[in-house]
Amino acid sequence: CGTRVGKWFGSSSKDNVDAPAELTDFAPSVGVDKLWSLRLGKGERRLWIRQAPAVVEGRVYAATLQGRVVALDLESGRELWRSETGMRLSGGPGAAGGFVVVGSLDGDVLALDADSGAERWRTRVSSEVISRPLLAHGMAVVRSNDGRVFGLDLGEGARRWVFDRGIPALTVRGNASPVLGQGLVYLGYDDGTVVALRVQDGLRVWEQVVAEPDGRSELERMADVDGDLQVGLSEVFAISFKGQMLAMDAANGRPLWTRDTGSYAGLALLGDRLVVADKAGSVWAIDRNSSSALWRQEALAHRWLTTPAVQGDYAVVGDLQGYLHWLRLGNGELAARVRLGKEPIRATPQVSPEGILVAIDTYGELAAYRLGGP
Amino acid sequence: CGITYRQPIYQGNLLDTRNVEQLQPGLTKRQVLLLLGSPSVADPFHADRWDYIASERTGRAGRTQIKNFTLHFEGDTLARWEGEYFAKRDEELAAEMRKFGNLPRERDRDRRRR
Amino acid sequence: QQFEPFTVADIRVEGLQRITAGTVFSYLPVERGDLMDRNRAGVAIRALFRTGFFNDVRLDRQGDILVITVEERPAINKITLVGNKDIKTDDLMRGLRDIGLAEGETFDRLNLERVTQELTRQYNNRGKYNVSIRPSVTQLDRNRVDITIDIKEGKAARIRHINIVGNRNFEQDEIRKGWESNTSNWLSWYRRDDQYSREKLSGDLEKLNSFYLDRGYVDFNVESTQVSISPDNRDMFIVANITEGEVYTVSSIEVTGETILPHEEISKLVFLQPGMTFSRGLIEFSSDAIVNVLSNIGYAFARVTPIPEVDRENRTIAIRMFVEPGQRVQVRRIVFRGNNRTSDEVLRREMRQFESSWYSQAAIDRSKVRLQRLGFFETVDIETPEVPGTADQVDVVVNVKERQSGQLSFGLGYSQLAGLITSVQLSQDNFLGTGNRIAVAVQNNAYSRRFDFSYFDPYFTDEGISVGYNVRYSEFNRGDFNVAQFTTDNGAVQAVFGLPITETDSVGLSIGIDRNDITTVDGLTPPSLIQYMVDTMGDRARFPVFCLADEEDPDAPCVETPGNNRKWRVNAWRSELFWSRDSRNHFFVPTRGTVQRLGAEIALPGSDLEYWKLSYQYSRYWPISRALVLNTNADIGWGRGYGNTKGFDLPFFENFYAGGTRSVRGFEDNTLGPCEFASPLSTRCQSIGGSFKTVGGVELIFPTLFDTDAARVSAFLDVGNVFRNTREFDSGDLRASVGMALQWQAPIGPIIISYAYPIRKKDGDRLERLQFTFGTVF
Amino acid sequence: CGRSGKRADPLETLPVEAMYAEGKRALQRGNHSRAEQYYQRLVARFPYGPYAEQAQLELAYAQYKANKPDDATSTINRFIRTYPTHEHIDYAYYLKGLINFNRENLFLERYLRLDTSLRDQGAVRQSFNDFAELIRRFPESRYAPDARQRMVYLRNHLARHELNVGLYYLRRGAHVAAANRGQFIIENYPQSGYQGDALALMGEAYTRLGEDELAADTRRVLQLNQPDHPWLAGNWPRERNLLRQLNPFAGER
Repeated sequence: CGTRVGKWFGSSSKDNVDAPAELTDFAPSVGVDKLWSLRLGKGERRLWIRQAPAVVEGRVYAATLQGRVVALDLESGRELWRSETGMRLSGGPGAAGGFVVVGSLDGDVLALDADSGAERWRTRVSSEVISRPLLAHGMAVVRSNDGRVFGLDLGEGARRWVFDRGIPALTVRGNASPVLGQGLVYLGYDDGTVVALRVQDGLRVWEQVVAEPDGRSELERMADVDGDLQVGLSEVFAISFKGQMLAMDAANGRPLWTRDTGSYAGLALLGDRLVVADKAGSVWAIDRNSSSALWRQEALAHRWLTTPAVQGDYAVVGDLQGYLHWLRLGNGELAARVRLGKEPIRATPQVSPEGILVAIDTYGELAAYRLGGP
Repeated sequence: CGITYRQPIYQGNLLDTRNVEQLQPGLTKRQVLLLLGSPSVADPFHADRWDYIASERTGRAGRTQIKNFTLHFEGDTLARWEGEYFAKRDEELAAEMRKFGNLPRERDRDRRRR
Repeated sequence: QQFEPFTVADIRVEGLQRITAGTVFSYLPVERGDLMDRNRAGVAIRALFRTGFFNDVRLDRQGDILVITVEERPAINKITLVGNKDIKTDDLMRGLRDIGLAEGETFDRLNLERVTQELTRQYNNRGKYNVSIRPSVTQLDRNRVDITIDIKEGKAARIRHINIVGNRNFEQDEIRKGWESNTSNWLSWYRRDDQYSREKLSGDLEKLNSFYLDRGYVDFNVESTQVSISPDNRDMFIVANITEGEVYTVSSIEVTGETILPHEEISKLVFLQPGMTFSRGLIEFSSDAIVNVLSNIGYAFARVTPIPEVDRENRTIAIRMFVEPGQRVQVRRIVFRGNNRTSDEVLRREMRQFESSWYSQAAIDRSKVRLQRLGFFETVDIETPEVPGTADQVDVVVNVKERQSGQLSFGLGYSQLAGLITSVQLSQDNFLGTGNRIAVAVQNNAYSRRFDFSYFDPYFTDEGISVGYNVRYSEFNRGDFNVAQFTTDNGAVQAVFGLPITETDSVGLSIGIDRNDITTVDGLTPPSLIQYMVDTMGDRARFPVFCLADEEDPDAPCVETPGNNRKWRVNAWRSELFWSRDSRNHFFVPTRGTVQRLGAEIALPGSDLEYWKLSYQYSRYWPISRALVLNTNADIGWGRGYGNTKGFDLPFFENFYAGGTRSVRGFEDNTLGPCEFASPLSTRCQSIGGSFKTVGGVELIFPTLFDTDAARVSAFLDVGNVFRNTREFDSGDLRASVGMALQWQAPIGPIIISYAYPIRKKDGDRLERLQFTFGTVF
Repeated sequence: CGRSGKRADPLETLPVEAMYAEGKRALQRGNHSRAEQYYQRLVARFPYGPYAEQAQLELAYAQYKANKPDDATSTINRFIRTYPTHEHIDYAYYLKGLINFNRENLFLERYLRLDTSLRDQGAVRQSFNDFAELIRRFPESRYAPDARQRMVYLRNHLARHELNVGLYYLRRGAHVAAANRGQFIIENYPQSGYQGDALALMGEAYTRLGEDELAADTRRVLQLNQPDHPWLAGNWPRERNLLRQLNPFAGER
């Protein structure tokens, strides 16, 4: 790919940013077929909200800042319904149990019927919603940018509980979406801690620091846990921007192991290993029990990789030039590379149980891929 | 000549009748200071005497009106006082000063300090 | 290392290199014969550390001798800064010197740490979060070090997203009007408003508060604000979450406390009345008005505190304005600082506040305006510190920063009008700091010679009666001045007197005598001008006389044939009565006030040509917003003959002209108005001006440029023309043009560059879009 | 990192004695900026030994002569802090006073015949305090007598400033202000040569204020201190000569 690296990067040495690694050609060891692709609104551009579509029961639900919510058939990409909300939709959508819930930059929370797209209820929260609402146990757990988490009744949207926690003066842009465990909701916070709440009443069950927010300047003190958490049977895995990765006991938050790897993005979990792309752009696979590194792929250094997704035997990451990369879960080797568009991909690719991967870039280009034969 | 503009020249203190009436012999210098404020003239060679001299030249005539109000002390306590002082005419002075006009107060500095 | 106390017989210092033993002894709180114990040792060590010369100090004992071993800190040999662009090297060096890091100083490793932090903080404040600062210390011989600080500034983080959440009743752009922080836009390269800084944001949040509190939202509250930065440190995101609350109306508002002036008079100053929507702005406006009135008559520390009582049910608010006048204050002394060249009296005579008098805020504010209006100072700041030891006395300290208030140009002055002027021009508004104005000009070039001396003393008497005089001799060939072809040799002596009649107005009288030799050239000078001279002063002999020899008869006397020049000598003694008002608040960059001058000039009876001239100049400055100032101006002139030139218009050499940089821009200088051909053959229609001039204009002045207040950019609309006389006035003939102008008070003199596009013009007008004057032209 | 290519710069290579000699010669020949350059590099390259101390002192003198009052003051302050017991330390305090003493006064007074007591008195006051400190610390220093003399001149300078302002207010009719300015001179500049004028100023102000008793007492004090003062004979203060005012080049003195 050309020497021009992304539209806005001037000569990188002048502005202190390490130049992204050049991509070298290679013989792909797996075929990737594009099922369909389409343009969805103007995309998030430089808002860094990492807004991804929801892939649930053979459908893709997506929301745009221009106010449209759309449902597409996963296989064909055919549009099932669309709804113009007129809101600057930045959070989610989260889809489950016949509901699609989205949040907006103006603090609105809107619930639509999953089949018809008709509005079920709408309410307001105290700040902009830039993470994916979690629908579980008859509740819609919506997190707003000011550190608050709202427990809304999924049926009519009434506010059941609010959990509030302060956040530091300067943080990394982005909020970790709430993740469901056994009756608990786990949230990564901007001051480097993971909080576990009870779904029914928002009671804080435990809280565990992943990375201490210490350092001389505000910039050095940033320890956000913004990337996606991963919840196993009895463990919760989180990674902080400052440079620590932590496995915790799901029930009481006791640390199991820690590791010096930092990332703004989140974790992927499959079988015995976790996959993560760290700040420097190298992709690691880490054994979930012993925290030792199984392999490390450095060919994508400084390409601002997304949180990895797992498709079949491969880990998939998007990068700043719109490329999707497939890495073999076994040894981390580059297996395939496809270009979605020319603009950066920041949202985590979503993979359906049937193995169809859906990715979107920051200019609204949406596409679905399926792994072909070996 | 009458048409030349003469800027108003004020000198000395503005004594308040209510305070002057509270003067009584035996007051200490500190108590007098609280009532009338610092005297405009405290002559170095007359430590036992405070002069509240006030003068005023307004209008075009250019005549200066002078009023001397003198306090005499024995040691630190007030003995007697005599002379006259300009009667209270705050409204008139306020009107006169309004002709000069005021500059807007620095807004941000005040607020940030509060 | 414990040691029992002992008396010190002798003291020995080891490890000294640069510092002398004497120096150590002078700082050491211990002498021979003192009792030395544990805490005295601690005190001694701390004292030596505080000198900053030593890295390490140890006290030992050898018998009764106190041995002090010190390790001197190295001295700094050379400091080099690499890679700094945004902050200049000498600014950084000064910053380092303040922290104690300078060549020749002792080097302390702790300082280096503080330097890195300080520089990072300075760059972070400029939004450069990617900065990397790596100081390196290289050891040299003789316990010296070289320090190199390698700075990589990186790109400044730009604000990409500002979001106000919870605004139901107003749109975001309306709320964010006037904010200093903004998302990147096409003006950001100039205003740098997309560069994040904490001060700017806190200022903007204060504006957000005022926006709502000024519209009645008493319960308005900024719940929380979040500032976040993208992982690559390049984009900033600001989110402010607010709760508007409800609109409150004023149920009652009354003034309480000691109001000194009658209660009704003070209550009149409250602009907020029951029933109106609550507005903090109006509350502050009212309390300022009350504080002003009180501080104008001595109460310098007056304070007005609004005490609200909120009734949440029916959303009303009752306010008590509690007035505390405080002590009546006297001004003891007035001191001026910074007037290195200007004499104390020049400043003191502008003061309206006197020493040993009661304090008046209005007098002090008026004095500041008068000092600014002198044009001698860049800045005038007045402080009123309390006099220590007294409760009711303050001093007035006036800090001024002097400005180069004169222009001294030798030899070179250029204006398109006069071509290259070789001239010596000295004009000094504050000559030798005496406040008097001196202007001397010796000038000669292609078409004119000129000598001009003028002196003006604004305070001939202490009350402000001004006296001035000027002497002028000049020879002008008006032809090359875009004006009709004739030459005037003019000598004049004039005296001027001015008399203030109010704080801002003054009237004046000038008397003077002058002689004007007018020379016309038949065939070159328009006939109507020659006719005017003939009709009013009779004909004159033609000259020069040629004597043409007759070729055929060489010895016959030559035939005299007169040339075509004629000359008239016009003696006059004239006087002018004028009234002027100047209430501008600043000399160079006024934002408020008017300046106008009405003059009636008359060539007194007995002059060769008797005529009168009326002139009125008007210019008013309106502050539109914090940065924009609108100026409206007009220049009207009218004159006629009387007595021996009754029935005639103004003599042509006294005519008004229009067009050019000082009147209607976009047209060549002096080319507007009636014109006439010198002879049927000539091609150029010579403009002869007129006796009735109407010029006006509107100018929008933009915020100051190049952050000096001496440069201003403005957009203007000029309208105007000159007419033979009032009868021939026709508004259809008025010319107009719009354009932009740059006015810069350069050290060598004012430079005015304007580009104008004529929008109302007639064919035959001589257009000139780009015009400039450089250096003062008299 | 030697500078190859360019001829070795003498400032960086000369030994300490040669550096000092070069600086001294430049100073004596009056080339102050060259002297400043050499002394500065000497102090930086050889911060130890007698040369460094002497160079630092002469550096301050060179900067003073090169009319860089601010640099000279910071250099001399550093010298006093680093070598408080130097044998010429009294000269250092004396030089500190000189720097402010000559800050642009001479040029204005001698060439333009302007009265510098009419202008900002900041430098004058600073110089007065510096000389006072010299006399307090080193009463027997050989610079003390000259310092005392300069202090007398400076005190008169400050007193004349007060008197000028007082006379202005007397002329304007602000008599109370005039009297207080007179009193300020008497209380703050007792040894200045303007005691007589100050008393006359107060006396005249009291007279015009109708305070006859105060005026009489002041007259008596003046009678004792300066019997020949013109006010006693009734012709003080002198009327301003209006014609002289019309001539702009008449100067103020």
